[in-house]
Amino acid sequence: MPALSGELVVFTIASILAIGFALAMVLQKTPVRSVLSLVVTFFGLAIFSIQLAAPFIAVLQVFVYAGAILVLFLFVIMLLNLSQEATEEDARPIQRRLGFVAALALGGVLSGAALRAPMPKGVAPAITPLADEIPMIGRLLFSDYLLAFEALSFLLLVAAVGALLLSKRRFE
Amino acid sequence: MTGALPGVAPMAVPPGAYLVVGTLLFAIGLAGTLLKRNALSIFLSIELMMNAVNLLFLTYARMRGDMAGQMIVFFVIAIAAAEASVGLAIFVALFRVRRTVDVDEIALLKW
Amino acid sequence: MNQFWLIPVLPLAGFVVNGLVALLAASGRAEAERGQDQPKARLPYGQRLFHGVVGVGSVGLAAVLSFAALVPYVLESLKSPEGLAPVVQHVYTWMAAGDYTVEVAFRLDALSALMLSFVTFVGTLIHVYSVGYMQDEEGYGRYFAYLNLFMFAMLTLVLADNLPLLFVGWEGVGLCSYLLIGYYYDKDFAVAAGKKAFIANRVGDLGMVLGIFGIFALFGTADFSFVELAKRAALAPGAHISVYAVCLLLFLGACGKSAQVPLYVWLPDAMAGPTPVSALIHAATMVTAGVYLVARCSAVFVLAPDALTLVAWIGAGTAIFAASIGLAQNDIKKVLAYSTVSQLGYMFLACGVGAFSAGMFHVFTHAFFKACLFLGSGSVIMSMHHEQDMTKMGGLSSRIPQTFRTMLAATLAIAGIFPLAGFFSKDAILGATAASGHWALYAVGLFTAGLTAFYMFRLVSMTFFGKARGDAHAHEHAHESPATMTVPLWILAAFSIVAGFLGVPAALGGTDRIGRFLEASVAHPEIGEMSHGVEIGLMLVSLGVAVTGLVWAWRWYGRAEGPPEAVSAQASAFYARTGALGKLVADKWNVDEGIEALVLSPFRKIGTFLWRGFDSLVIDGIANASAFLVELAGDLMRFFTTGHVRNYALAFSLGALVFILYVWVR
Amino acid sequence: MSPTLSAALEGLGKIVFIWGVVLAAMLPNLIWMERRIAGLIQDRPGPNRVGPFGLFQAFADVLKMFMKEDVVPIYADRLLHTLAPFILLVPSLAVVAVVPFGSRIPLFGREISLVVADVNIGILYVFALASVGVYGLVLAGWASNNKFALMGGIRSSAQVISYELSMGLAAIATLMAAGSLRLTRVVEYQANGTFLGFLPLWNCFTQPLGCIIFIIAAFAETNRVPFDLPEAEAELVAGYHTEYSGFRFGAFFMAEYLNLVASSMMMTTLYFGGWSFPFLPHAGLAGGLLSIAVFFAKTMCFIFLFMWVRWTLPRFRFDQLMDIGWKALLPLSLLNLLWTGALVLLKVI
Repeated sequence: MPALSGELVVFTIASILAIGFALAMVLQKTPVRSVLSLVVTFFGLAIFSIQLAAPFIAVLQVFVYAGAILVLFLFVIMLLNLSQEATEEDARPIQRRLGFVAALALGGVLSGAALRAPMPKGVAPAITPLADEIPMIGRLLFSDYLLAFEALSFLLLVAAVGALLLSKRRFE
Repeated sequence: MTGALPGVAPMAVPPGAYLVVGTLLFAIGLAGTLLKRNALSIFLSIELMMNAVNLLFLTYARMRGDMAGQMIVFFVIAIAAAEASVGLAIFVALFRVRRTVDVDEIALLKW
Repeated sequence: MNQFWLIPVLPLAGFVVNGLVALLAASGRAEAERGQDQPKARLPYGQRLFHGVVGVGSVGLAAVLSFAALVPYVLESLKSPEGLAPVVQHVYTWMAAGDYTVEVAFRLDALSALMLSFVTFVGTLIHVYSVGYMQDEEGYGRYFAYLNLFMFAMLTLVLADNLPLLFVGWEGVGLCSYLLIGYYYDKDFAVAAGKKAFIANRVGDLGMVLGIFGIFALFGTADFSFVELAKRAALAPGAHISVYAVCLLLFLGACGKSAQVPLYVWLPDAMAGPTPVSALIHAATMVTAGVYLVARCSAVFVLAPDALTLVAWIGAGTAIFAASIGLAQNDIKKVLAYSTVSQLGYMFLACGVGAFSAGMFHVFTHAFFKACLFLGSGSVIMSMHHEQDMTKMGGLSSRIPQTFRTMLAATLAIAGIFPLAGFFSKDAILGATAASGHWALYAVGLFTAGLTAFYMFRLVSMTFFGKARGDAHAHEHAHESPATMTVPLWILAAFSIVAGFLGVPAALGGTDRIGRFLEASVAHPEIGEMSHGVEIGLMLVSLGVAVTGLVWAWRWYGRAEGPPEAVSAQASAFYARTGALGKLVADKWNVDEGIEALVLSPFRKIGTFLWRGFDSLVIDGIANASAFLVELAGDLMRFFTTGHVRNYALAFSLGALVFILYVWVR
Repeated sequence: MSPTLSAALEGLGKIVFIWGVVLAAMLPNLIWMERRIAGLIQDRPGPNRVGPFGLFQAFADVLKMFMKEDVVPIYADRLLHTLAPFILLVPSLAVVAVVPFGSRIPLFGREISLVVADVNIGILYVFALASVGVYGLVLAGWASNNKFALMGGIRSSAQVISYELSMGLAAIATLMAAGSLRLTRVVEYQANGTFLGFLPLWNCFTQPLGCIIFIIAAFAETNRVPFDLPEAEAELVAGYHTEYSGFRFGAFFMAEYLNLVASSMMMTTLYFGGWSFPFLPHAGLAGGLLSIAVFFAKTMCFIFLFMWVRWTLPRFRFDQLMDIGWKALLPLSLLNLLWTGALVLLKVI
């Protein structure tokens, strides 16, 4: 058993937050509240990221996910004025039961698999000193991952154009 | 936490704990995807699943002392942004036509 | 002058210029005439002048160059008793495969010099003739482009130093032949005739290609150096092919190109092209390529006497067969076409009995008088406003006297009347046949000579003598052709008369210069000796046969006259006198029908079977069955295809679950 | 004193100092200041009764708000309605933590860096928090269950997302110049060096375009005039805080001024050399204290600019706002990026 350290405490709190609000996200009937729950979950995930020596990713997660994507969700939800989920009975109750079972089973199987996978023994090798992480990411992006990076920029451009076209009202 | 270099220090939290939290979040997201009927909620659940996977990537990157995991997460986040913008635009367009985003009412895959 | 690679390149340049200008002009014209009902057939004078100058100029220049090259060569060659060594000029390496290279190389030796002389000369004359003959045609530029391309290919064929390059020219002339036969591409029969020529030639070309491979297998090279090897009978060690087979394959190629039985069927139909084309390609030059090939490979043929005998019999058979068909044709060009086939048969007969130089001599003389005849017929046709049926002609001698006189000279030449060109060359063949001891072949040749005289004089009689039949109006308006047409006629007629003096045999006090000249290039196996007395006797006999034929034709047709109603009587005169055999002859021995019945119809039946039986039932059955299976599967899958995205997601995750479990358990 | 304890004490001291200054010293005075400036511009006295020059007016206002009834509409989402103002408060307060408000001062034998948290991802951290701040407005708008409030919320979300982009792209140019995301590095870079031989190497001189874009975007991010469409009293009553009153309305009020302070601090830090000033020393105790003074003086200048603009310019229409954001600022910020890149590449800066 690892010693009870500050890091472990932070981890525990963050995981309770993340899982709790993730559950809340699913159980909420109101889309806006779902989004807000997810925001909290993402903050928990950002804390994990910092703990896993990835502060850049943590900030990115908050910046992009919480700050942009979920705000976009909120915007759309409010634009469409969606308040409540449909209440009438599911046409196929089997979907509900099977879906529940599948999610449960997949979660169990995956955690089992993750836990049973061989763990590295001893101290994990250092990634990099914290101060050098961002230049390193920059260098990697423009060397080893250059192709992916360029493809990504193209994808973003296409997505922007696509989103614009899709949401444009067509005047006939 | 200034001054602490988490990358150098041994992991105080066993990596398995991160993995379990990640898979649990994934399962919750999956449940949401399968059980929700509002398209936007389903979309949110998918985002949760992606982030759960991101957590796994980061954990493995930390375990292996390798930057590749972080790079993948970087790309996943960027792609998620693209996906969200297009997906939401689709929902907006869909809503204009059908006045609903209940996926059971827009069973357009069967025609 | 030894830069003779320029000789084929000049017409090629002419082709490029003419072709491009014609294309541009045609597209421009199409633009200008959009919306007009009647496209103007005749090109503007400027364009015609341009195409004429480029077309005639390029070929004429090539002719000048070739004579500048070959005259010194010939003179030099005649002085030395052994003849000159060939002059070979390498242009560049075409392909290199291991040790073996194929060069683009041109060769001037006795054989190619002879071919070169009349190809460029007659070619130039026919180009000049075409300037007048084609003046009303819309495709004037296209015509000259094709004709120049043909000259390029023919000169490549003639000058090539190896069989692959020769084959390039061989296929090139075939292509141009096809293009020019189908010149009137808006007429079905011309298109069909073009295709027929193309396909018949493919059959021969298959043999040709295999023959080239065979030569390579036999001698290890396809350069014409193999001729020297063949003279020493130096076969490559380990050649797995018999000389006999190679000779037969090459001869198959020659048969295709030179229209021998059984591949001759395309040549008469080839008359669908413009008449100068018939004169140049289908009489004077291209069709003699087969003879040239056999003469070129004569040393190889000598190694396989059985093959030579076959060549002789095919030649003789073709000669009499085609001549017999020619007897009853009413289309003026058809008569000449069958005559060409028949004369080509003579040439192969000469080659077959070993008198290759006699065969080439006949090629040479034939080029002049047959070109003259064709051009003359073109002049007649033009004056009769594109009427080709001889039964509707008659009495034209006074209307178009120049054409009449030149054609008469050429007719006498082809009939073998002393001392015109045909007499010497034909008699060289008949003499050699007799000397070789093949008396049956001699008899066939002699009889054919009589037939030749008959059908040729029949042609002249029906066209020029008697009174006008057919359309009186057309007859009245018949007019002599322009100078661009008559001048070539006169020149060709003159050569028809004098060309024979190049080969006056020893028996008549000559020295057979052409024979000696060709000795350096072609094989000359021992044929057998005849005393001069016997030779002169044989000449008198053949002369007598020819005169008999002439007189007979005069008696049947010479005074045939009468009003238009007499046309049918005129046409049926032949049947009336020859009965069932005549009918058969007039129907061209039903060869086309026979080919239809024996070759094409079975093919069609097989094709129909494959279509109805195999394709429709088996292939379509398989396709339909798989479609049915897919439909069945689709019906099955429809149950799962709810259209609800959540169902799919569920199925997807269940599948993932199963997959992960499988990976884990395994 | 053990190093850990002294470090903890140092951190605590800095936290107390900066938030004390911001919350206790600046905020109340800002309210007074704004009203006085409004008076100045509109040619009237402004508040001048409570205390000397009306300085205590702010306390009177706050007292009034606390006394008022705290109304929550009956169909509102009670939880979110309560939460929204505080969600808005947190990011601005957190931003202050990474701003270097002075150089270093030697104190008690320690060299103290005058920043609460010198994180290596400083600029990103600021933007991450700024982007989260919008939740307060959006939720306030949505939770009120009022169509004007909702409109305000929708407007603010669209507006903030749009301008965040240009703002971020402009700020990226500054970190390109400094070669670090660390805000202390950005300030030190500007403090040490000259541009064209006579100007301080402040980013406002090297990239004037980026500076202007950042300032405009900051106006939009803080929902200040001329970008105050989410409240737009002429169209939406009071926008997102239509249904707020009393204490919670006061929280919104406070948040607005906090945002003002935070934005001004960021402008100072990123573009105007932070705590540095030409010819003024910033080493040693005296220099350190002087640098603090310089920093807050600059910040106050920008706060004044905000107020000056507020009482001078009219409001944009929403389509104009979107046009400016997407069609003008975004391309211009890319241009600025190119410009700065060229400068860096040519070693001019």
